[in-house]
Amino acid sequence: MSVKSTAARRTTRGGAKRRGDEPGLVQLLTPEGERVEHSEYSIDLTPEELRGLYRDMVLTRRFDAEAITLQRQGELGLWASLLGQEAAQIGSGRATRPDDYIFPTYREHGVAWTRDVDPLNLLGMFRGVNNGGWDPNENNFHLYTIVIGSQTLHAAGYAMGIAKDGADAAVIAYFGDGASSQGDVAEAFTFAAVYNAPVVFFCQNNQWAISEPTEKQSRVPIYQRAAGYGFPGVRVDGNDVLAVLAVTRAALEHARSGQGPMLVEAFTYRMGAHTTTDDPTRYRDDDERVEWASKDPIARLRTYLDQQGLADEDFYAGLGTEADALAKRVRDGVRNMRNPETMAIFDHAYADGHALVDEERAQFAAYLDSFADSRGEGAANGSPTTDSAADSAAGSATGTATDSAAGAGKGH
Amino acid sequence: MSVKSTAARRTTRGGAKRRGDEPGLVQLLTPEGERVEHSEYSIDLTPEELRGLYRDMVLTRRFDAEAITLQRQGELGLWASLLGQEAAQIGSGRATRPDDYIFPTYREHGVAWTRDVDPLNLLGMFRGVNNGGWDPNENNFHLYTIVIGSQTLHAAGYAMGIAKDGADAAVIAYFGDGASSQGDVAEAFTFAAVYNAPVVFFCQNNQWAISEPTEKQSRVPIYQRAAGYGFPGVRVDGNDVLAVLAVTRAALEHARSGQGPMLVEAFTYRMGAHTTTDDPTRYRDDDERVEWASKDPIARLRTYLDQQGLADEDFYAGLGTEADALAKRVRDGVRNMRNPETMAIFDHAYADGHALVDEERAQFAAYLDSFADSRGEGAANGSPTTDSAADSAAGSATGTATDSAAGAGKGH
Amino acid sequence: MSETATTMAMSKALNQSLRKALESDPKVLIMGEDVGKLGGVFRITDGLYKDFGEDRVIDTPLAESGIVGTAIGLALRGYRPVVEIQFDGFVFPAYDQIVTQLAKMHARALGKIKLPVVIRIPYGGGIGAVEHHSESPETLFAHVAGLKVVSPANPSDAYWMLQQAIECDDPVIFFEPKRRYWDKGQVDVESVPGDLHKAVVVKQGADLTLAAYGPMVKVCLEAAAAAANEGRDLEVLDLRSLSPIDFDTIQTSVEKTRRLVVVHEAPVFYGAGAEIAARITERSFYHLEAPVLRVGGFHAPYPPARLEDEYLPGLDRVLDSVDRALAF
Amino acid sequence: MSETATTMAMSKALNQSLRKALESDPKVLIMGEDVGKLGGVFRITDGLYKDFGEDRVIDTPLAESGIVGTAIGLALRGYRPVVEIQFDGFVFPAYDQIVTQLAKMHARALGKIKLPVVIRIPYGGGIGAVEHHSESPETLFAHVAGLKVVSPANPSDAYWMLQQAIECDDPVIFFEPKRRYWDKGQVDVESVPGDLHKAVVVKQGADLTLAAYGPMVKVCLEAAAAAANEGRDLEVLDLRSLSPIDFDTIQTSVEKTRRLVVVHEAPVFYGAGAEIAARITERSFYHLEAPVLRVGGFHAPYPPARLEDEYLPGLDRVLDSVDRALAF
Ligand SMILES: Cc1ncc(C[n+]2csc(CCOP(=O)(O)OP(=O)(O)O)c2C)c(N)n1
Ligand SMILES: Cc1ncc(C[n+]2csc(CCOP(=O)(O)OP(=O)(O)O)c2C)c(N)n1
Ligand SMILES: [Mg+2]
Ligand SMILES: [Mg+2]
Repeated sequence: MSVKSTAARRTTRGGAKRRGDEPGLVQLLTPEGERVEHSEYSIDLTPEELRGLYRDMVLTRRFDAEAITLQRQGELGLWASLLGQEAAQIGSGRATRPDDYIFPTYREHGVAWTRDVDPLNLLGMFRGVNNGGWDPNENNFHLYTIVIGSQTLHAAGYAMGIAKDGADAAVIAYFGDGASSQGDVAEAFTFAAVYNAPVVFFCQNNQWAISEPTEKQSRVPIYQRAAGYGFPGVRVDGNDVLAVLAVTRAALEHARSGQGPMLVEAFTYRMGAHTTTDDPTRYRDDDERVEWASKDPIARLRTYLDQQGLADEDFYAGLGTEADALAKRVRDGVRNMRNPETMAIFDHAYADGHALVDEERAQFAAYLDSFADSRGEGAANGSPTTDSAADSAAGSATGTATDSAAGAGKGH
Repeated sequence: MSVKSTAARRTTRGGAKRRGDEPGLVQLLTPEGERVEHSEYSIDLTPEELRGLYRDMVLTRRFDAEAITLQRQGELGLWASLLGQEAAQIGSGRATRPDDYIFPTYREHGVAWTRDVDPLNLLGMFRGVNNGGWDPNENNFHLYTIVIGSQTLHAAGYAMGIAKDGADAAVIAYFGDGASSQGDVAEAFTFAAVYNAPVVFFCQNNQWAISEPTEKQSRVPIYQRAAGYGFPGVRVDGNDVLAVLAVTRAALEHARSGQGPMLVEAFTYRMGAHTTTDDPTRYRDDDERVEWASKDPIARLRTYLDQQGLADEDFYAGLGTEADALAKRVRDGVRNMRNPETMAIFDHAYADGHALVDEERAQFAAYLDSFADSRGEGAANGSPTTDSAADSAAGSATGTATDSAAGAGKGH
Repeated sequence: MSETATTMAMSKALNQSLRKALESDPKVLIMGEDVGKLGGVFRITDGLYKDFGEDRVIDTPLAESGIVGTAIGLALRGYRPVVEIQFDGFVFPAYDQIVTQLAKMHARALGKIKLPVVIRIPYGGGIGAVEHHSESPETLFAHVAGLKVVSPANPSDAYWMLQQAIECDDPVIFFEPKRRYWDKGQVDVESVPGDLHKAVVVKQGADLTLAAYGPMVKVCLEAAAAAANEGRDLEVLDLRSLSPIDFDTIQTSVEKTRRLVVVHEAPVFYGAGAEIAARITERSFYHLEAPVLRVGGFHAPYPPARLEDEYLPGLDRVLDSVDRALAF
Repeated sequence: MSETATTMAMSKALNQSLRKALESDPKVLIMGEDVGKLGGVFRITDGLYKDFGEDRVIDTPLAESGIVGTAIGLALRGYRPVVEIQFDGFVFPAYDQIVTQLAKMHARALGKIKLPVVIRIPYGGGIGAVEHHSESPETLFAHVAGLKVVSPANPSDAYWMLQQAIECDDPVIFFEPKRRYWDKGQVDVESVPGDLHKAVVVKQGADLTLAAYGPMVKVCLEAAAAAANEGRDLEVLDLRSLSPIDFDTIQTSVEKTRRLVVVHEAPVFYGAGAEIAARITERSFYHLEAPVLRVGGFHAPYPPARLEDEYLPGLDRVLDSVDRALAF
């Protein structure tokens, strides 16, 4: 390999260069809603399937919007919006089979939707009533992972287990462009390659890791990293739900058929803030967002549906009603979400018990009981009986941060 | 990028496939001692320079052999032999300038030689009198790093500093094929690429990480990893000192001239055990070693020198004498290496002092002093006066491990 | 103080301290995720990127081991990197580089090289955050020789202790009590600071000593005020440093009050309170009227935000321990 | 015991225990660097690769975070991975996966998934090794909720505690005292083992309690024998488990002997002795005639091999502390 032939070139940033027609970017539906063909990846969907994808994206976006509102209203402590990434998530999620296993980050609300995970389950950790808490095995959808990159190794290990079992399922590990820098992700590539594990590494390159553009993580497109680990990488238009579906299906099939891992980079854009505590005006031009708005994943599918006459007003109206119902269910569900019992602090620290946890639980219970009768002035500030404490905790989870910097601290 | 075009193929193991004429393997001197040309890398050395490289390799090998002997004699606790890797180390080391900075693993005795590091300095940690201890800034040769991969990040950071200073020096980070799996190495690639740092990542692929062949680390050649991080990678015949010198020079020049990092994979072979405690008969065929013996880096240069008439008997005789003298100096030096004073335990834990260290030092000194007079029976076993304790420590550093498994524990 | 002192929040004091360090020593660098244009998720580095540029204020790839590992390399080249770890729970990918390399390299080189690296970590709970954003891992660093570990409790200490940490030739893990970032206090940028590792008596008292650091100093002061209403005169110590610990100051206090309660957010089990209890009991065995008691986190993962007010040691739990200590 | 008991070295006992686990549960896997053909650098997995194949005994890439991270994934798939970390000093690259994921995932899932992963770590000094091969990082794990931490001191415990660790549904950090690998003892593979986390009185005594675990139990027994010559009757406890700690057994002993010395190789500062001293002093305040004393490593990086005999707590340092405790 010669120096010159592989000499690195910095990727060029800026709107004009980032078009779907870049070499290597798989696209089946242009931003203008035009259906195009690709030499390697093709798809043939029924009108019903196409409407299904549209419905998924619309409902996911509506759910996401509702969550943002709930956060503004103080019902959630934080929210990580997927706005703009609906196609990447719905397309890849819909490519999975029930026996596949998904390892998400904290932003895969659309993928969760395709796995029939109750949206309310996703909100618990953002409200602060749990740290996840759904049963991953119910929908083969693992808990959200906040520490960047960690889940890629869990996915590789899970896939090693599938191979050991002789099963033909596959695994998807979601991660971000920022995550691509973590050593754990590189190690996951290595393990998956060496054991030929059936795992698809699915990078949603939304071009930002909080305030850092992708250039801070890599000077070449991320999909190219796979080749150096001995497996294929492909870049797909992440705002094109058809292309994402086709490419992810192929990647999963590649994994299932014993060919080992594959890396899919879905090139997309984070339309909103990193999370509700973030303020992107501090670090990025709004022009960029505006330009990406013209590549909206939902709008382009709608254009296509309309141009092809695949959906009528009834469909859209019905979907609107459904979205409203979903939003209401989420709103009501969150508002009625009960705070955990105080003593839940001690639950599940261990599966098989731990003497110290038992001791601390008993001591704390006795301590709390001591307030049942009297404590005098000392107890004035925030008497820790279960109910009132729960209320004050609720306050703290949503209300204590009074200025923007305080808000910024709530989780990244 | 299509699935098929990048589909991974397992590298084929086994003698016949591992020839220097593999595509992508840079070679300037064949195993048979024949001088060949390469389209990208060339070198033109004076007879004196060629003899110098030969001398470097011979003396390095002799030093290494002496260290093995000293370990067998109980003078060293452990030794990591470089046998077979002389060309990779001398070739790359001789490509450096004094103002370049080197970050070695624990096996770079040949590189140390090219940096004028006193060989005795390298032996301190293997004898157990220190954990390194030379001044890295004296020869721009950092301490040996035992934790696999860590030093690649130090090298990337140091190189970032060079770039900040506007200096035109470069850095070399040595690491092994096994190390290529560590997340730290991947992160070093990322940092070096993103900051365009002048660092050459020099992987000595000696095909083994203790008992694990390179297939346990990667299913494609390691030099290919660089491209996915946006910088060039090249594989060189690691037993060909001319090719290693040429390629490393080019890589350092690439770095110095502001083009950023480069990865060099020197394809070589660990002729000996991993360390003196290792027993390779448990995991590898001796055939492999025998085959690689025919590619010996020193023999091939000797053949070339002889065929070209570039060195005479005087030269070889003189070199023999020099090697004997070196061996004697090393032997005597090691035997006379003093054990550290007991209280050195507390030295250098901190640069600016630490109250607890002071307190513990004083308490321990008082405790040791208490033995000066009397202690009765309790002191019978191993009275900790400085001298006798030092002797018993020496015993433990070299003699307590009585069976092979015990020996195996001394350091990997 | 007075003339040159101004009132500011701890976040601002830290920001000013970093600015001062960047101004006074060209070798000082700021490194971390989002420390550039964004100014860090807590805005501690606000404005520094703008004024000192990307060569001094470095947005890094998202890789904590890489950040600390390259900071070590930069320190070897003569720089003084000040690293920001975004949240307590995200320091662990860098743990190997910190304990295996950063902490030990000076000793490994028999003193011939120095590693003046500061690692700033916003730590502790009380801000209603999601998982990994509220932990108190300080003893995991304090146990490791070669590191110094400090934590300011107020804006003035935040300013000065950070200055001193940056000037120190040893690696310093600098724990910032994130829920105190917005608390205000007087900062005199002209005064001469005391020893970085000295504990301070922040309230004199006769009946019992409360020892705390970082976020819990405020809670202890409040507890002392509440106890005063009950006629109890508590002394409050701000430990400020966890490695080394200023045992002399604690001992002096305890030999006066004869009772000690140590308070921290971190789990009690193997927490800092254990070390303090053990050592002070050894030093002052005959002076103690009660065992040293500890108030802190439980041996369970940090709970979700809705439970943290009950999980975190507050006024009542401190006072309960005071009662228990006084009952001995 | 008797009939079914045989004499074997601890290394052999561990090997037999792993073999037994592989035989009895097809979900048990062995993972690590060089655990395959080589049988591990200490030969603990000797012969297992040959007999169980590469699907059960897995030579991994050289990446500790990857090993533990994929072990987590395998556990999620229903496997019971037993991970070998080659030496104590090499566990830190995996520290993030251990404390952030492995320790917390069960709680994160509100109990809905289990993480039965064992991490075997040969630890401690005394074998004349180079840097990073002699450390005692146990409290860095014991402080973390969600992990269990144990360490056998003899071949029988090595065999049985490893069986129990593998059967446990929680992650267990299993510290093997490498310098005791070659010490022999009776192992009865048919007997019914006691509680994994219970401390054991290995020598009865009346005058003072020595509490230790792993490599130091032997030193304490030797110290007790030496002290007996001086007419001192020491009780020796083998703690066996550091999370949880069996405080009840320690308390019972201390309330009999009224004096306690805790001994470990790990640095005293923030070491296990601190937690034991603090809690036992609280529990048995009125019974103690002397403060709980601690013998252990100094607050300095583990020294080079030629100094380790002086660095490591030996007979004399233990007896010195016994003297000091008895002098109170
Ligand atoms: C190890 C670690 N470091 C830092 C953080 C804080 N953090 C949360 S999200 C984030 C950016 C992630 O960027 P990317 O991987 O691109 O995913 P995205 O948020 O864009 O979906 C950071 C730095 C974290 N969660 N984990
Ligand atoms: C983090 C870490 N894990 C494990 C080890 C133990 N170990 C020492 S050398 C070695 C193999 C290294 O192989 P490679 O990188 O190929 O270098 P080589 O020894 O072949 O030169 C291992 C596993 C270590 N030193 N550090
Ligand atoms: Mg992103
Ligand atoms: Mg190797």
